[in-house]
Amino acid sequence: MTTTHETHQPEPTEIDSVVIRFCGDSGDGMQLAGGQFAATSAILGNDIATFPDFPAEIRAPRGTTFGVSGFQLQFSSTDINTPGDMVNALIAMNPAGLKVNIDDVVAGGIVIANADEFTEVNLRKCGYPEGYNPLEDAKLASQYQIVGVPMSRLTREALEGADMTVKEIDRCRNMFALGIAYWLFDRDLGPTIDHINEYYGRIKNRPEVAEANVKALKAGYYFGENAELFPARYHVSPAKLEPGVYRQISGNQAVVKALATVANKSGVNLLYASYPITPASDILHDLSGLKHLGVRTFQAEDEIAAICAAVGASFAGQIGVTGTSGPGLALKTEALGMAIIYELPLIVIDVQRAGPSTGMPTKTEQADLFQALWGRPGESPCLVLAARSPADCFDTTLEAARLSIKHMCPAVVLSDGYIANGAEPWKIPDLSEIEPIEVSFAKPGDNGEVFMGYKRDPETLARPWALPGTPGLEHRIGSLEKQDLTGNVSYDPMNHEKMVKIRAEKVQRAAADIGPTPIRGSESGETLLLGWGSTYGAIATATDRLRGMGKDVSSAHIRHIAPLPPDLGDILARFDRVIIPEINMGQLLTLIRARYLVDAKGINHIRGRAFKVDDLVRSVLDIIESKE
Amino acid sequence: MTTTHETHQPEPTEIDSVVIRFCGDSGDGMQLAGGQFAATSAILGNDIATFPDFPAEIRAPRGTTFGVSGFQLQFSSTDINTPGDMVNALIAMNPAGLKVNIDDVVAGGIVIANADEFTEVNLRKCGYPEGYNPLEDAKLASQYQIVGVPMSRLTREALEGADMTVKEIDRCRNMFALGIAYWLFDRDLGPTIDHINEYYGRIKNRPEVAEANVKALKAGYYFGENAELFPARYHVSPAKLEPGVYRQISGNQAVVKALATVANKSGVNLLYASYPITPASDILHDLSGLKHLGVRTFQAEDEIAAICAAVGASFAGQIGVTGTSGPGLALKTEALGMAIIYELPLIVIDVQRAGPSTGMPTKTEQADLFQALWGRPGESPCLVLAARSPADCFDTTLEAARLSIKHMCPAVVLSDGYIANGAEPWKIPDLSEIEPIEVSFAKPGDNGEVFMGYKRDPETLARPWALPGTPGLEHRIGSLEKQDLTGNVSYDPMNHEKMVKIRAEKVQRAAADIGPTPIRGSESGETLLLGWGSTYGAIATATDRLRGMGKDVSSAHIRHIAPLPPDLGDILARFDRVIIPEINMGQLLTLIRARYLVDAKGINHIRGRAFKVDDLVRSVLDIIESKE
Amino acid sequence: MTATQTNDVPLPTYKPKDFASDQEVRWCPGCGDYAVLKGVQKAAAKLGRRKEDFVFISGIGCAARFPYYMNTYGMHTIHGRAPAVATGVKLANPDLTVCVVSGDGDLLSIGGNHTMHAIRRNMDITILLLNNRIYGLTKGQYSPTSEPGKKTKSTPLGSLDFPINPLGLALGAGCKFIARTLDVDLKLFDEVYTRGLKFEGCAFIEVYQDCNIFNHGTYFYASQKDTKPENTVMLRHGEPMIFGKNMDKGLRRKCERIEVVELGGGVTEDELLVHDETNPLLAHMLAEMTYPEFPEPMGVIYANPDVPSYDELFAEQIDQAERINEGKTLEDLLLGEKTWRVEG
Amino acid sequence: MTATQTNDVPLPTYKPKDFASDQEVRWCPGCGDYAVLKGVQKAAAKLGRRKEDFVFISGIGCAARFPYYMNTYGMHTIHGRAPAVATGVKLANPDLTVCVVSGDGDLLSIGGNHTMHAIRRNMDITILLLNNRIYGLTKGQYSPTSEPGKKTKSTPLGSLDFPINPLGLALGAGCKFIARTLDVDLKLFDEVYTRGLKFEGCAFIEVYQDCNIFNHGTYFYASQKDTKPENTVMLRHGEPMIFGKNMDKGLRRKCERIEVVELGGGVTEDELLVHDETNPLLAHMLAEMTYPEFPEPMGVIYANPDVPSYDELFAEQIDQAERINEGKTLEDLLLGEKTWRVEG
Ligand SMILES: Cc1ncc(C[n+]2csc(CCOP(=O)(O)OP(=O)(O)O)c2C)c(N)n1
Ligand SMILES: Cc1ncc(C[n+]2csc(CCOP(=O)(O)OP(=O)(O)O)c2C)c(N)n1
Ligand code: SF4
Ligand code: SF4
Ligand SMILES: [Mg+2]
Ligand SMILES: [Mg+2]
Repeated sequence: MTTTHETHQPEPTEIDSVVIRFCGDSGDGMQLAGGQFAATSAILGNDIATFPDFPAEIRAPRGTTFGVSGFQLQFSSTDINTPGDMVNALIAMNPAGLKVNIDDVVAGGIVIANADEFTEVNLRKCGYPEGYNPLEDAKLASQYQIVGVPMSRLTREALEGADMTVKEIDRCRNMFALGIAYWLFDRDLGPTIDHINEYYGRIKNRPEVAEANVKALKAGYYFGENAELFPARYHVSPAKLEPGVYRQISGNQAVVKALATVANKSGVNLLYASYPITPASDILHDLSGLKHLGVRTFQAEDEIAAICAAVGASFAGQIGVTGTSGPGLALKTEALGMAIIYELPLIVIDVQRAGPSTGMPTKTEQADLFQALWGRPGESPCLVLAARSPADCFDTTLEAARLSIKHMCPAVVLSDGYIANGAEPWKIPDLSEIEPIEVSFAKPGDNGEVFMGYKRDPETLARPWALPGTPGLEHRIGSLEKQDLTGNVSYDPMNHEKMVKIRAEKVQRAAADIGPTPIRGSESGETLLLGWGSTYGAIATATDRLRGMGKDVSSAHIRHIAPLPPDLGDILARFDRVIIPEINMGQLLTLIRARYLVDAKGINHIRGRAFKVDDLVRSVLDIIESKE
Repeated sequence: MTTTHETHQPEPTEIDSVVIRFCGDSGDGMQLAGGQFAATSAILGNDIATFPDFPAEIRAPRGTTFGVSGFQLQFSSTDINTPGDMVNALIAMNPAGLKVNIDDVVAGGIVIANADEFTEVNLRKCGYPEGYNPLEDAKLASQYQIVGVPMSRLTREALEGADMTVKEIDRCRNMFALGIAYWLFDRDLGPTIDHINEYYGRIKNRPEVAEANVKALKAGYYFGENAELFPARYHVSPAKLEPGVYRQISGNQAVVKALATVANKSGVNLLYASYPITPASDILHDLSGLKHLGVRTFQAEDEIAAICAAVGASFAGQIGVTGTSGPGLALKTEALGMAIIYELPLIVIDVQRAGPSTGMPTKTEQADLFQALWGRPGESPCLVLAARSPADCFDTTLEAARLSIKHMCPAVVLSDGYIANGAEPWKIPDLSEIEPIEVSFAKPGDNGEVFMGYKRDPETLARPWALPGTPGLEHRIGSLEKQDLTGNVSYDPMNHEKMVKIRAEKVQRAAADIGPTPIRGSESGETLLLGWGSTYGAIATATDRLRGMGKDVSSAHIRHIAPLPPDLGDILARFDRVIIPEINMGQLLTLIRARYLVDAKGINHIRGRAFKVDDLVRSVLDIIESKE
Repeated sequence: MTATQTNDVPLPTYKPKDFASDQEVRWCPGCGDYAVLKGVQKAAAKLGRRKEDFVFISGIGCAARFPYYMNTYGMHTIHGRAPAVATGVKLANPDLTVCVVSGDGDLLSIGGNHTMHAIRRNMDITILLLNNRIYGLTKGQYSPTSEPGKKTKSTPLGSLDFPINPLGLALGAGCKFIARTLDVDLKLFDEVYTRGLKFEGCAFIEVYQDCNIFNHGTYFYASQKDTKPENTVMLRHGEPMIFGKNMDKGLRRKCERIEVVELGGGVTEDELLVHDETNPLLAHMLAEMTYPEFPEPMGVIYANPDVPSYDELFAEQIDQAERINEGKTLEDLLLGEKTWRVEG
Repeated sequence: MTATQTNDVPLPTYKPKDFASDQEVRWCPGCGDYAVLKGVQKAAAKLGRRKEDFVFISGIGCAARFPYYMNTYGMHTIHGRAPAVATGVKLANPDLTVCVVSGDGDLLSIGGNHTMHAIRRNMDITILLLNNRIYGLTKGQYSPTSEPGKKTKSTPLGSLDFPINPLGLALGAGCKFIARTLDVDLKLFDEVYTRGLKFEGCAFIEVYQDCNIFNHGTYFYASQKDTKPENTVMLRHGEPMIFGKNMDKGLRRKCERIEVVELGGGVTEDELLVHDETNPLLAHMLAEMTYPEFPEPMGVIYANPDVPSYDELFAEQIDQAERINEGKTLEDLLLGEKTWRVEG
């Protein structure tokens, strides 16, 4: 339902889109507040994109800058692809939050701070010099609309008499802050009240907590209404999204839904074997609740055991899936090679994070592409696909599974911390419109006839999937080179070369299923921005903005990296200049230059976060103008 | 001493070079016979190149084709670089050996077979059709000079009365065969007799066995002299090698000598931590006997533990080294990333073998280059060097250690099964001419001053190597991203980008130490063959042959792959066409195309063995002619 | 949604050779693995299961070539990972009889962790450890079970590691079925292996295996006609622990330790320890008994069938989940808690 | 050729805070790791070793942040590999005091094999296992020591694995020093940890550690004023095993099992088991005692200092090699057995 808003407030100013960021201590409930704002905005029909950003520590010491947790959201009446570069409204629950985030606020932007927390002690703790309080800084006041609100006190007052400890009462401050934001941006309180009642009231069975949170939320809202601290209110109308039923979805959630869909559409159970690792763990968590949908999960002793169990499951007739992040992918290398020579279906989800080594686990990066493509000893090609956005994780995972099963070839799906945790509206697909995934297990053998485990389908080059328990198909697979057709061990030189080439060709055959690569902008011209993975939002937005500036810039974004789309060479040839923005030192760039010999240039920011559209636009202009 | 040969035989025909291959069952002592022939030829002053080729099984069932063990050797009066394509003389101890190897013999070539083994049973066992005996095949007789010699019987007769079991007596057949070969190619028996006496007589304390072997050797020699079965004898004169003291050396031995030299020249002990794996295990074996030379060895529980122990040793002030082959390198991936972010010296020896996965462990391949360069999650650059020949393993390993210590950056050294086991003459270096490896550990710190663990040398970008036990330098390293200068944990976006770039730049800085790339042929022209690693021999020989045919073909061979030699771009630009032959699907090819945008073409044979020069020449001609 | 085929044809009467594949066996002449292969084929043939319901899974090593020689389903995996792969196979299809066969280097060195975790989870698989106390395939380096001081290619002055006691380690990991046998003792092998296959949980069986090439004779103290009775003790549940060529020696508890006593001359059978397969503490004592101080225990050392296997619990939990979520469909999952409709 | 610096300056008198680095401690408020950090700093300060001679080495996890907070040398490595890195450090410089500190997931799940092999080799390192029975850093999945049936994010219906008993596992791996303590029991920690650091061999110390966020209270049965005396038994070498708030309960052997008895009413102290740190079988019995059936043993469970450490043997072997090869130089190695000269 598109909900319409009803309060008796003066009409808010209509604007196109807003970027709001909630920040505070890890314990301040910022992810919850931000998530509610996002959910409400989505329900109100806006397009949204979110960016949760939290510290590596579970509970970093209160009040420190490294302990700041943030949640950013862009909501819009038009189609958007990123959570935005600069913040229009910042809600800062403490001085550390303000300090870390203030530079991202646009000139003239709104800053609402919990004034009660700006004590001498807290200001020092986050490194402000003695005697300084940013809420009293005239220079800042001239740059931003800074509003200090005594949220702690007001929340306590609002909840006076509640049957809760002071600590519990203080935890409702985030709802008070959210209430103010709801008033300011003219949001409906309904969905959040429903959520609070459902979660605290029903699931946690703490009706008093539910009541307090609702009270705090309303108190914040009414405070906005009455306090006259804010010069204006704003309204962002619903976006013109494609008709349909929508929900919010994060990348990790989309992977989960896709895997359940794979089990459903193939009619074959799926085993997800994994070892926890940030930012992939949530996939394991969510899948572990889906045993009723043909999904089994297994938390292994490490990543090696996880992929090995997945391979075992594939051999025994389930769809083996494993998921991890960079350091775990490194450990899966050897076993992935085994799956490649076994020629079994296998899906490896890699939610990339910033490296090298343990690196910055909670930050994003696109630097596992080489590892996915080439990070194995020997010639060991497999399918590699990358998702471009939270919702796209659904389609990409589904596609990877389809190809992996069709070609009996492992597939790596690349996601990353940015889209794994970020959310956007997702038009829920009609299940009946998703094509079944065809699985045909080999039929019981004729008595006496030797089963040919490596005889191939001439079109897909897939070998038969023959399950233990099937009479007559008894066979052995192994990690030694196999003889063509029989699959027996073979050291024959020409057989080896043949098998190496077949395994490579099998990956290439998957290109037949790749549709034409859509181009944003014009089909040919001066500059093409080529991207993959989570840079999609920034590249698309930058493309539009550059075109708006009259630049002849188009962009293409690929999902398939091994094999590459068959039309890619042609597309590249139609542009004078190719630029490849990546959150790495130029990995797709290397592949594209090698494959097509185009003098593509990279734009490479390796900062543990998504491209800022502004930065990207500027970098593209730099390249264009230096050549013009 | 250049030995001169003295027998009272009719003068043998002088020829330039000969390829001889010994083959038989794994238990037939072919490696020993071949090795002796090689050693003797080397001592006689020939240039030599050897190629041992044995089955994966420890003792494969006797008489089967997959149990055939072979040892090939080229010896020559001119400079040679490969063990040769086609065989001039084949010594076959059984039908299986003949069957597997006969096709490699040149038309008109000599085939000497142990006729006693060509029994009905044995012929069937290796798959010859019933009633067929190749020694009686007229067609074969017209193609080759086939000579059946009842070696078993003659050996038994020669050793009649010896105080040995029949089994032991039969084991001397290889010496009988070797004796025939020595007669045929006019070799001195002396070195082999010395060896037999030393090994069986002194070390094993079995003088009766020594005596029997010498007897069998001489019996074979006299048989050749008397039997008049052979139309002619041949002599290969000494090659004109650079003056100096020489020995034979295999690639694995050269790595061992280099590592001991590193300990010596750096004055720092070295820890080689490894887990056995074919074809790298011999490095561990040989190093384990060098504790008196500052080398320590540790056989770890697996490859992960091995590299981790090496990293620990480097932190504590020894030179950490680990060695393995492809499957093991896969397992070391994650910890190599750790060493990269730690910025400690570390040497990783990878003796490549045919993959993917377990693949063909005893066969060679060059397909771990991608893994070495790019096989890690995150941006994790390290030094990558490759040896071109057995003896070159010495220089390459030494150079890798030097660069690794100088730049505080891990280095991967790529060898492969072909050069690891193959041998060639090595001019023993004068130790006093090898420059010291400078190591300067950080000096004890001033009291109170915080030690800056990531402050760099401005030229090499190396950070200080500060050893536990040093007062005032207490510091913590970790796998999380580090702050510039201090090395503390940092999640700062711009710091991360900076560190990623510094780590990449550090590898590039090593290019300053790379001398000009030598070119075989002309400095510019039509076609350049570019190679790396063990293809050197085949490429060099092919280049000479192509030039001999009047083709404008030159070649260059690089040792440094990360960083690439600074002059490589210029060199490539000076040729119309670049061809990159590799024993893989085109890994250096990908790098070169991406880096220099030259439309290089690959010649890619993935057959578990070195290029045959003939095949390579033909492939080059195909490319040249298709374009002419 | 399970994928296994069922079959109405009655169970064939197998001969051991029905379980031999068409691949030539490639171990060295005289290798102890041959006897084990024979023993496995024999036991499998009379287990009462169909050929196609077996999966043999190995790592890398000489022993690990095993699956190639069984005419069943088989996986020759990578070094050390067989228990992990077996776990996936068994989880995906619990109807299969899954047996891991591999060497001491494979299962205890590189693969020690997977072995330990498969054991502690009590996966219903049988692990056959072919322990030749050496790395065979890589040509003779010492292994984690090699005797201290062993001189090998990688330890020219003798190895320094203290060897692992595989049974002790398995017990430490919480194993519920532990046995030991000898490659050449076909009768004992058959008995122990058949029980292991039938055990519903993780059965760990150590096989003393002779490597004819690189470690010939390591077990002569326990495998030869004259040494076996003196240096091993055959355990039988409920029977006293007697051994010796003349069955004249026994084992007795002395405080918290075990001692060897001579029977007769005042010592009677009644004083001896009586084997109780179900006593974990006794199992620890037995596992710690090593040559030359003690005769080494042979047979089933510990068997506790009262603990459910992981796969059993796994299946139960799936049932439970299906009950709890009765009627919840994939559509429900896709929709989730909160949706909104955008009108056209 | 060794690289360590010696120092003639007399050993300073340290305070615990001299061992605190300048890095802000980032565990959650109330985390049990704080107490352990305090305990370690205190024990290190009075060990009689220089600050610069300590190396603390960890894997990945909350516990594994430990080295950052020690003003000594330290390595925060990768997940599960601390014992392997520590092995390299100790081999390269045996003069260092090397201590591994990490979590249960790190040392027993992904790192189980390295832990086991470091133990069996008897490397002279001290392993502090901060066992909170949960994966803290990754936000609360069950770990190999979690109670069966534990509901966590990855096991919504309860975990199915049978937990590892870390002490039993260490014993199974042949550990020569095993102890258990509690994060909040500073006195016991100090005693046990100091002994561990001084032990010449691999000392394995399990610390019951409370994760305030994801597993708060798991050890309340053993850590609280009222529960501790009832549910733990403090072991002292040579003393009978007595416990209970009123010291009125004891442990007695009954055949090959242990039983809990009430003192008085016919049962006297003399019948009780007396702790003997050197008895491995007793150690097994003790390690197997778990709540609620038994009081859990605390303190030093097993200590056998008579076995040389690996690094000691390693050093000896180097000496031996130097003796045997006296006078053999690098030149000799390069030349080898057979050379020939090519004249100019
Ligand atoms: C990752 C990896 N590391 C090392 C090897 C080399 N390798 C193969 S088998 C083996 C050990 C064999 O010993 P064991 O498991 O005892 O089996 P056995 O040959 O004695 O039967 C080793 C080290 C390998 N194949 N893969
Ligand atoms: C290779 C790899 N796999 C997984 C992870 C993610 N990870 C980090 S710590 C951890 C487990 C932490 O548990 P524990 O060792 O018990 O330490 P605690 O946080 O409880 O102190 C995991 C799974 C990682 N960093 N690296
Ligand atoms: S090397 Fe040893 S274990 Fe391997 S096949 Fe030969 S005898 Fe058997
Ligand atoms: S999550 Fe648990 S173990 Fe980790 S720091 Fe917080 S309280 Fe400690
Ligand atoms: Mg073995
Ligand atoms: Mg933990």
